Amino acid sequence: MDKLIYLDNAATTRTAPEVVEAMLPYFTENYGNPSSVYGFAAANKDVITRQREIIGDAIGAKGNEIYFTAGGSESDNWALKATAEACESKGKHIITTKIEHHAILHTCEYLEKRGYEVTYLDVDENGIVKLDELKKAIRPDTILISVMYANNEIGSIQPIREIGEIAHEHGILFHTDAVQAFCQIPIDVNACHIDMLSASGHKLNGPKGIGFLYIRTGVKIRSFVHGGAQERKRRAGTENVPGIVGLGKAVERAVSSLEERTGKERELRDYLIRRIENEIPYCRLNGDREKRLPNNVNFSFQFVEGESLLIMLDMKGICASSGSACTSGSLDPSHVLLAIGLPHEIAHGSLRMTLGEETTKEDLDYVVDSLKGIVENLRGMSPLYEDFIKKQNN
Amino acid sequence: MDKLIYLDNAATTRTAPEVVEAMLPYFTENYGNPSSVYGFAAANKDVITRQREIIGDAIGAKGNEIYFTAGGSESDNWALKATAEACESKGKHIITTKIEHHAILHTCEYLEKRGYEVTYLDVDENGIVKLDELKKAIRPDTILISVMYANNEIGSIQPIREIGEIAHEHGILFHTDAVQAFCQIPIDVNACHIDMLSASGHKLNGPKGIGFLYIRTGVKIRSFVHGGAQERKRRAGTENVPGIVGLGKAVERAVSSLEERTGKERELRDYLIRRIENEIPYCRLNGDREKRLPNNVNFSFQFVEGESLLIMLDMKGICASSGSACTSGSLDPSHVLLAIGLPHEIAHGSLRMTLGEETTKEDLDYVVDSLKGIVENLRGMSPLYEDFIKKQNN
Amino acid sequence: MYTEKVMDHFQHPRNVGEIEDASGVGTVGNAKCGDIMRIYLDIDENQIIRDVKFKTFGCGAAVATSSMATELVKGKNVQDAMQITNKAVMEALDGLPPVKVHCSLLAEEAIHAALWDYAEKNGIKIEGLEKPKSDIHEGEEDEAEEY
Amino acid sequence: MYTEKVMDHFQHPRNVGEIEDASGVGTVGNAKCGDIMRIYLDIDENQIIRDVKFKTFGCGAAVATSSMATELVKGKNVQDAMQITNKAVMEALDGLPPVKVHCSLLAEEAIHAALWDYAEKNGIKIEGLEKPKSDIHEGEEDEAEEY
Ligand SMILES: Cc1ncc(COP(=O)(O)O)c(C=O)c1O
Ligand SMILES: Cc1ncc(COP(=O)(O)O)c(C=O)c1O
Repeated sequence: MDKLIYLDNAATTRTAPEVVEAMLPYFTENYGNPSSVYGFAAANKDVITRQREIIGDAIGAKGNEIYFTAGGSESDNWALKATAEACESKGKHIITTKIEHHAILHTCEYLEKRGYEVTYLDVDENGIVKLDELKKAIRPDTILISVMYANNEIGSIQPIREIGEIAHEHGILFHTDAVQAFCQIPIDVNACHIDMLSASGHKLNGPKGIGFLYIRTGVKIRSFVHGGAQERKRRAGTENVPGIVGLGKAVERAVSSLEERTGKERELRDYLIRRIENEIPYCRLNGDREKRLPNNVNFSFQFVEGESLLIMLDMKGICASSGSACTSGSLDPSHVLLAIGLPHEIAHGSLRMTLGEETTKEDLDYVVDSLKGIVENLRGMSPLYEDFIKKQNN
Repeated sequence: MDKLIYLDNAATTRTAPEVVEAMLPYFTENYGNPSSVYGFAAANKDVITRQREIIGDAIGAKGNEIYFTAGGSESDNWALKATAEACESKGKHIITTKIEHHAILHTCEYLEKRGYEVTYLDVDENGIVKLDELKKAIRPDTILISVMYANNEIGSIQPIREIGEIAHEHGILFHTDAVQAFCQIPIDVNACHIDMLSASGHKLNGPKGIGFLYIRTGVKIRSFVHGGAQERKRRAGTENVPGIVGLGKAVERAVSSLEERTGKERELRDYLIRRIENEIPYCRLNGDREKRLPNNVNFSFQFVEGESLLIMLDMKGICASSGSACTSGSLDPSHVLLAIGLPHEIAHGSLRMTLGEETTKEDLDYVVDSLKGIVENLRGMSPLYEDFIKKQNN
Repeated sequence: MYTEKVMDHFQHPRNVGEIEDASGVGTVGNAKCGDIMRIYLDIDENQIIRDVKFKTFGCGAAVATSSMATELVKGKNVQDAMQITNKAVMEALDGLPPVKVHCSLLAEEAIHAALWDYAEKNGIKIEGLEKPKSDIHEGEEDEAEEY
Repeated sequence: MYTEKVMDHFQHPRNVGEIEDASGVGTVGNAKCGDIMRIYLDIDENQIIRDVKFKTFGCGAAVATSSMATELVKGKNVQDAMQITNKAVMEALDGLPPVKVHCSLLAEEAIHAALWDYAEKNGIKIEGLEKPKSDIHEGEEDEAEEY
């Protein structure tokens, strides 16, 4: 394939060459185990500490509140399962939302099987959690509130500061899955009363297989991976030094470019939204128009099925997704689109395009032009469209 | 530091340049999420499948029995915790040994707190599990036997085939932590009736932050990380594609060089043992002389403390370890050395040197020469040695 | 994930369209599961399928199996068309990913539904043909392993 | 992990050795925990520490703190030597890693034990000096956070 327009940055991103560059020495030269005594390897301990500080700075946390994991899913599992265990004497009720990533939802289902009760909050038609419902859901035995910072499918940004305040007032731990939000919007764990925060390297031009969980000092949470004394005894396993260095570098890059990069993305995002709304009939923007990740565009095209759309786009060199990357292969339409009230057939016809730092206006012009033809073509073979037109003509 | 003689390959290894080479395209070029629909990314699914097959082949397993994890510790945690959960209706008794890695031991302690019972088998003075004790420990409610393939500190290789047969006869699941053995000695999961096997990439000149758990088809084990449908729904999280490719490459390399490489290592190992035994008084080889990893040398030097020894060696450019890398910083002497019956002060004076593919005879000559001086020097300032000499002179 | 044949039939679907005053029309599937197939048959007095058209809302496999199914039945008589199973469609496409097998079942079912419509309209009985289920997914089990 | 000062004292320990017929000898620590320190004092009739030697079995920090402690007490009178705390030893070494703080306590204790021995032998009493615990680690708590 010659042309490649990558609009799936919410699924994963290209690792930036500078990030790879930064990692390289830690494979073949400074490969020592940071737990070792001799200087050659022990130096890696300091290297890791430095990355912790870079990352802590990015969210207003201290370096020693950052615990490295293998990615967002592990961070989410850790936050939920280990908090549940640590707090079980206080209660067994957890509050989350209907639009969380599966790493949260399936972990909650698991906890339900283990005797916990979970309240899944509804969202409004723009995919925003309703604060009054949250307040109503709180019970004396509520031990944890977990609400994602921003949604991975429709990009809606949640009222995290308000949620944090509510949690704080009630003395309930607050976790947020910031896998999509981190390095896309500024985050301050103190202002938002966040006790735990999950993030993943590969969503921000960092490497795959590395992420972190922020744990506020004083939060009592168990280990998830037991063993060696790494990560202040909270997460065992020889440190993934190159991965950690790559993550640190990626965060450093992303933080320094945040304003400019997301400013540009927001402009391109709105340009894409405008052109699609103007030029393709029977479409619907999913997610909140304002409280939206700078790089997220999500549309439903009536009478058209998402996977067909994706394959057709692929044939034009355009990479996009329909719902979450993780759910492809599944028959069910996205739980997020259903949660915002879309009927099934509309939910099936959704297209997510997530811009990246390399996306240009020319790319998007090409995308819109291609998309127009493809949607028309697919509607031409859609029995739903046939019925719709016939009904209109009657 | 100019000279660097790296004799800590059991702690971690240098990632081979070919391995890094193989990984590189997956950072900046083929960076797609394997779960995505479009060809650019979906191709990575096949790439992963290929690595699974390479790895499966290395242990006589099928590719789809290999599940990627973030490393040995996660694999161990998964195998134990998720088996415990899946089998809790059958029973809550687990058998392991006193010389396991902390990733097993601390997980067992965790399970004990959650209501499981664990039997920790003794080993003989060479660090080999006693089969008759194993047989005696089996109860009707025993659900899992977990015995490491080879020990990380003293290199002793366990009678895995016999243990597998015993487990199999009793219909008990058998897990082995092969983090040290994998790619050092040939492994056949079928001949040994192994149901689950843990391994870690960075111990075999592969990258850090990647490992796998082999799970025999049909073994019912829960997920450890819940979320997306990756790894046949058993381990969520966007796949660490570069890591997986690096692991595959490392295994391919290690398997093809196994015989020659370990033959050479064995020779060098025995040369090093011989010279130390001949030239340094009051020393003791720890671990079995025959049933021993090809690259492991572990000595106790009486009247000398391990950390001092390590720092002195470090100053000569020699990297080694005293007990397990993970336990450094701890005051307790290695649980493995205590388990083989060493008194505390002898256990404190242990030195592990683990050879690698790049180790030469010249390196070892330099090491022995340095070691002789260092041990002499440290003994010169040891009150224990002073007492010993005075006693002898009386 | 798809074979070349599937991709070919998806990119260049055969027999897309409608037939006015068709001898039989069948629509199966449902929007909830994301696939709906409609088959139009033009059957002559010798019970030969003279022409066939389809419209499909669904994934790549749904489109490709519809297209292949129309190719397989075209020119056959009604009894021979009955023999065309989802297996035959899959084989003709060089296979489908396991999660997409239901699409081939849907194609088989769509043909049957159109034949049933034809049979009803003409008051004839076709050997082995049963009344189509209104929803192809009805009664199907979730095959996904759950851990 | 160690400061330059610690490394210097570890690599070039001051006052290693024994003193025959020392005025006082103290041995503290135990092999279980991996560190034993022995201090020899040569004290003159004016209670001035004329010479001091040590032997240590232990980690880098144990050797360095012993070495530094001997430097600090040498030439001092017995009362001034009593004022030398583990803090002073640590400060003189530009600090120790948290897990190694116990080594500095051990050094303080070793000096005290040698002074006690001297006091006992000579039937005198040193202000503020208590009988040394036989095991420095006795009563110490495991500070490691457990999760
Ligand atoms: C026997 C054994 N098991 C488990 C582990 C843990 O592996 P990792 O550090 O890659 O998680 C190690 C190495 O540290 C080991 O030697
Ligand atoms: C919101 C959210 N949470 C969690 C995850 C899981 O992250 P990872 O795949 O890195 O484990 C993702 C991405 O897939 C995500 O978008």
